[in-house]
Amino acid sequence: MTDTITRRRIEVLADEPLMQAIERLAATAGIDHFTLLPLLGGKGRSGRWRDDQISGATSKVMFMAVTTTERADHLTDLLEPLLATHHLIVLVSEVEVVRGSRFA
Amino acid sequence: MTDTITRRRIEVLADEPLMQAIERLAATAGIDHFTLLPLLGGKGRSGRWRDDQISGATSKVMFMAVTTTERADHLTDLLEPLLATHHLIVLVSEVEVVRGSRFA
Amino acid sequence: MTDTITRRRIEVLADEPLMQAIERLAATAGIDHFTLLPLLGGKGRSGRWRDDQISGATSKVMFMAVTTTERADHLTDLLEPLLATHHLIVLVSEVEVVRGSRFA
Amino acid sequence: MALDALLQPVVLFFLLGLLAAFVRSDLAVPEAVAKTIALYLMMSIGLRGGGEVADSGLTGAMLIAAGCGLLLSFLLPLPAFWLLQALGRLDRTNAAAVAAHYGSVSVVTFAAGSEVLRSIGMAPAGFMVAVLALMETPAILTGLLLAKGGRSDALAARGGLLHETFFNGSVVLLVGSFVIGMIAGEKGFAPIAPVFDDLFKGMLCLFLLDMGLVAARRLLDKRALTLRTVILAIALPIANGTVGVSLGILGGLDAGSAAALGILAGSASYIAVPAVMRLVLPEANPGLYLGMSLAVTFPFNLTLGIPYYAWVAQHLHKVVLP
Amino acid sequence: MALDALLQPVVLFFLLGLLAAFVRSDLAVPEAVAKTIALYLMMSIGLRGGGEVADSGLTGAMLIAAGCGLLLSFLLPLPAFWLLQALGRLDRTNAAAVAAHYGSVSVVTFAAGSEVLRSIGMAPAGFMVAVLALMETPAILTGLLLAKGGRSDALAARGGLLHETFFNGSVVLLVGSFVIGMIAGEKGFAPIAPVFDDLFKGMLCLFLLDMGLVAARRLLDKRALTLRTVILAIALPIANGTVGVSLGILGGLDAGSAAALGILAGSASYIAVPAVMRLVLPEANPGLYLGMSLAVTFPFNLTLGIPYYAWVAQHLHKVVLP
Amino acid sequence: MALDALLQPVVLFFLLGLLAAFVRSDLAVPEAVAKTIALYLMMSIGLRGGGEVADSGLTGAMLIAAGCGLLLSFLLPLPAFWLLQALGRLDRTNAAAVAAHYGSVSVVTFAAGSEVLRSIGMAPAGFMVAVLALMETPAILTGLLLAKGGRSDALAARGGLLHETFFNGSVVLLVGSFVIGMIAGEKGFAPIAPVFDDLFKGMLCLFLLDMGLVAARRLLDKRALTLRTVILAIALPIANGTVGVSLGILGGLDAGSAAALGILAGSASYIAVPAVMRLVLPEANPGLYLGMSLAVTFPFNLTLGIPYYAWVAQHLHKVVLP
Ligand SMILES: Nc1ncnc2c1ncn2[C@@H]1O[C@H](COP(=O)(O)O)[C@@H](O)[C@H]1O
Ligand SMILES: Nc1ncnc2c1ncn2[C@@H]1O[C@H](COP(=O)(O)O)[C@@H](O)[C@H]1O
Ligand SMILES: Nc1ncnc2c1ncn2[C@@H]1O[C@H](COP(=O)(O)O)[C@@H](O)[C@H]1O
Ligand code: NA
Ligand code: NA
Ligand code: NA
Repeated sequence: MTDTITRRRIEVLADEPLMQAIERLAATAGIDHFTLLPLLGGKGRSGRWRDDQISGATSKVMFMAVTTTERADHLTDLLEPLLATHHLIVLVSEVEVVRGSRFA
Repeated sequence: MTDTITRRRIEVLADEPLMQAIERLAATAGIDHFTLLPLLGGKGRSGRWRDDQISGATSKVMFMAVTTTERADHLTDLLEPLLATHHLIVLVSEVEVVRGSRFA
Repeated sequence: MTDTITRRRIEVLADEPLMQAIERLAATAGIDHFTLLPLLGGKGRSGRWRDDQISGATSKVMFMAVTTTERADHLTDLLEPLLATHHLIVLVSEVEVVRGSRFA
Repeated sequence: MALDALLQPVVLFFLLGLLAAFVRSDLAVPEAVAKTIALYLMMSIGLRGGGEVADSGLTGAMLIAAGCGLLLSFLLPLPAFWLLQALGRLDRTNAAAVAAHYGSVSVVTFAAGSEVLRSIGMAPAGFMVAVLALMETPAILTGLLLAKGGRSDALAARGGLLHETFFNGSVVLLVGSFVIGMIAGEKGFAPIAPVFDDLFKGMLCLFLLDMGLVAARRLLDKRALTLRTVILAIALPIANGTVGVSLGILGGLDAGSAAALGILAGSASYIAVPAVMRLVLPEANPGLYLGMSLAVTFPFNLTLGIPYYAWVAQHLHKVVLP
Repeated sequence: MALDALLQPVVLFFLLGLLAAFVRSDLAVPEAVAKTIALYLMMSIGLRGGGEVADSGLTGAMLIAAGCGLLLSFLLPLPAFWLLQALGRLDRTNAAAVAAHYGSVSVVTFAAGSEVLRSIGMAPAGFMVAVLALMETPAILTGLLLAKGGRSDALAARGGLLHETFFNGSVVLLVGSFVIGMIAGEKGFAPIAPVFDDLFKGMLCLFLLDMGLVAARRLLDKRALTLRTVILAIALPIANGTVGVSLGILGGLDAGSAAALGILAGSASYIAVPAVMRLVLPEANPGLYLGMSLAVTFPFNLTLGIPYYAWVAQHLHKVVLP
Repeated sequence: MALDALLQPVVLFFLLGLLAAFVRSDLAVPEAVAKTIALYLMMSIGLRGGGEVADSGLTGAMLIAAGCGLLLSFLLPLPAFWLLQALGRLDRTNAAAVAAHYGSVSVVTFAAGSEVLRSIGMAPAGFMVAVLALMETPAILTGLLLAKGGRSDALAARGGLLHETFFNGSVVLLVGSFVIGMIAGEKGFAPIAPVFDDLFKGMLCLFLLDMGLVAARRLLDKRALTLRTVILAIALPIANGTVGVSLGILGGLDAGSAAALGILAGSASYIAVPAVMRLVLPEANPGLYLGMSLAVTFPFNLTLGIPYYAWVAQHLHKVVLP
């Protein structure tokens, strides 16, 4: 049986223009590896958005990284003060990975 | 350390033409905030689908909402009678969110 | 209340040209039903990638299947020897599904 | 004539698409582009039709054609529904869903057919574009009545069935472009003609390449079709098309417009109707109705159907008006 | 003239888009295509402007127009900022963000306006494209100063605000195409003219159809606008546009170029500026600034503003240079 | 001549793309559109080549060119493999993967090169398009043999290596369009010429803008290249291209077709081959082979390589056939 190890999956939903900044914050928290997922639309406190907008300014992207609890917590701490002002959503969940060592 | 709170992530995979109806069902269950994710293709009991189809009728979208257990259960109950006829898939998992209050 | 049952969500992140092969490996493990999700970009040990590349060769896709623990383990075992050479990422997590029987 | 029609690049690219998918090539036209070309084709058809009507003014033939079109779209699902149950062995719901597709129309079949008719000197009147738009929706209503005698689904009601049906994107764009074409007239159309006129056939090639890929992949991926349904997917367009042409000739339309009416009657929807059906008749099998309309009837019409409808129109026209 | 401008296909397709969204049709132009058409429009505008400058050589008028443009973009946000707080009842941050949008420019308004001016014999000079590029950025800097007197946000600093502002995709493409147009000259442009010249108006139709859909959906989806902000979204372009035209005439520009300067001054950004604002003034409400610029000011300019600026330019020109 | 070639809009847009990416602008061409333009370019090249062959009929030169092309594609990877190990210090697998890329061809280099040759009165024969299609695949087989002497990977076998190689989308579309061009002839091509002929150069500009962006971002993102591999990425096209031109001249081809053969030999694949390599030689580093072919060899060929191959062809032709 293949060995698996438990890690944290941290997901940050944010506006596309903010993504580069979030990648750098993640690097500060020691999270160098990540994946970006496209989103189609949604609805939140600031209303409905769709990605078929002329201005890409309000289209959103999902940042996803699998990492250790410490680093996930660190990134969460770094993002916390921005949640309200920047309309971010941060989700953290458990995930098992094969070859845990690479998901430092 | 940032405070987190546990919520339910409910995901509904459905045909694109059904999405508007699912958004309204979710609102009935008290779920007003959600995100839609694109999908590329897949395979189920009704065979293979790809999103490079001329007719968008069979392309699929993922509805995702983070909410309380009660509301997730409520939406699950509302969707249950449609699962077989409308070929929906409903997935529920645990997720930790920062600033739990907004994920009512 | 609707009955739910716990299953495994297995996610495999891989290069687009490998997807057909991964679908076949999954079938070998008894996993016939799956969904493919698009990805926008990311960063790993082999550097940054973006999907706005001329050559689709390095764009990546997420394979996602909800299945039993046995089958998920079986697929993990099949993928394990390929992880290093083929730059795959395999994530496994818990998910509750309605009408568990269809997610054999 | 049939061979000539078959050897046009438009048809050859469709065949290339079929072939590429059958040898399991990874050739694919990105979805965003295919959708845009579909929009482009509707804008172009609408603008050019409207422009012609602006030139010719409103005529009696126009009203007759519109009446025939509405009648066909409302009524053609009825015999189809019966045949699909009796010979096709489909259940009530699936038979109704398929019947709605065959009562409605295919924009691309009309586009390709118009080009063929034009190339053999049988150009249909510009107002046939309005008939095309009129014929998209009524068949859906008939199909729904056949399926459940008016009962409405909880989810469908929420999803706004009426909007999906009447304000369907393709109907809105077709009608809107037609009206814009009428308002703009020849002078207003001139500056946009390089896009909406000159590029038309080339764009059709690209679209048909994709149609070929999608039709063949659908046949390979889903095995929802039986020999009986395949035969009906060829018999229905022949029957409906012949009825359409005849009605047009009897109504006094010119041979080209009657042929176009036949093409519309013989064609089956694969964009507007499936989207509504997924919402209101979710129990119906999309593999079945898309398989029949997209993977059998469309290729049949593109290659053999169109020349056949033109041929019928020419001969009936001579018989009726010698 | 206003009615003539309103009945052009370009404007009619915009209205069709608005209408389709208001009846909640599912009509949509795929995002990838809309983005590409935006790139195409900028390439085409840049190439043609650069080509004209290559023909005419550098002139004094060019420097005057550039100076006026820079001045307008830097200073127009100031009165706007004050009005938005005083009359619009916006807080400091939102007023600054909106003011930046109105100081900057809209490429598509310029494109549509140039076509209208050309059609009435008031073609603006080629160098106005360079002015368009120059006017995109300064207003952003003024807006940021107004918002926080130079304080910088932690996240914005990381995100590379300066790059977003100066090497913004649309500025780079516009300037780059302008330079390529200058280098290539008439002879180099000829082989690519079928794409970058002949297709221009048709592509604009497709883009404006999408703009109509997006503008109307934005109005329906988000209710960020008040009566006061709607009125300002019409008053600001009128005021800014009048100032722009006047400055151009006083500076000695020909009537067409002065009208184009008015169009630029009166237009509001909805692509470049919002992207920067999301990064550096995230507290500002995008529903507000996109609602005002995209859903109110853009339609106003496209239908009434452009003819108005042209009218002012014609009359002022007669007065000043009788 | 070289400078002239460098100042064409097609090349200038490539340089603009490079520049935009180097200043880290957010300019980007959506992937769906870039993929479609690639399809368009192949359809256009195929149709026009096939049309010319339909006009000229089958000739002996055609067979010679086809033979030379196959030979080059099969054999050029051998010296490259050796050089990449000896001088480039690559391991066996990476050397084989890179060698396959240099034996195969780049459609866009061929397209840009043909335009340059045409503009200087050295238009290559239409059948060179067929040679282009023939040369895509053989090098892949040689590369695989070099890498593992025929051993097959478990995953690759499942993934259907043979299909990926032989029914690769670009090969199917190129060959298919070529055949359609032959069947359609001049008369069939006329109605689609506004798309597949007139728009060609403009579309190439848009595509090369994207190539520039992608090539530069690749250089910035991944630091897989060493000085040695960069030098080889310039030396290999020069060597291969010179061999290609010489073989063509010796085989009796006209100077234009020989130059085109040199362009094919000197170009390196960055679409078809990488996709196969990810599947069958996953251990090979894509940063390396895409970096070399896309970010070094392509820009080199576009700017200096093409004029050089043309120059060699002209001079050799005079020497051999004085
Ligand atoms: N509870 C939720 N579940 C899923 N997505 C959410 C939720 N709340 C917000 N979002 C997403 O985050 C975006 C921004 O949220 P907000 O800042 O509340 O407008 C929304 O448009 C949604 O796409
Ligand atoms: N077990 C599963 N895991 C992941 N996706 C699934 C699963 N079952 C079904 N799906 C997705 O749901 C779609 C519809 O399923 P079905 O109704 O079974 O055809 C499929 O095409 C897949 O994309
Ligand atoms: N820890 C991680 N979290 C999320 N995505 C990852 C992670 N590691 C790798 N990836 C994704 O997997 C791709 C390939 O990884 P690698 O083989 O390490 O280059 C990366 O480009 C990312 O998109
Ligand atoms: Na029909
Ligand atoms: Na302005
Ligand atoms: Na080569």
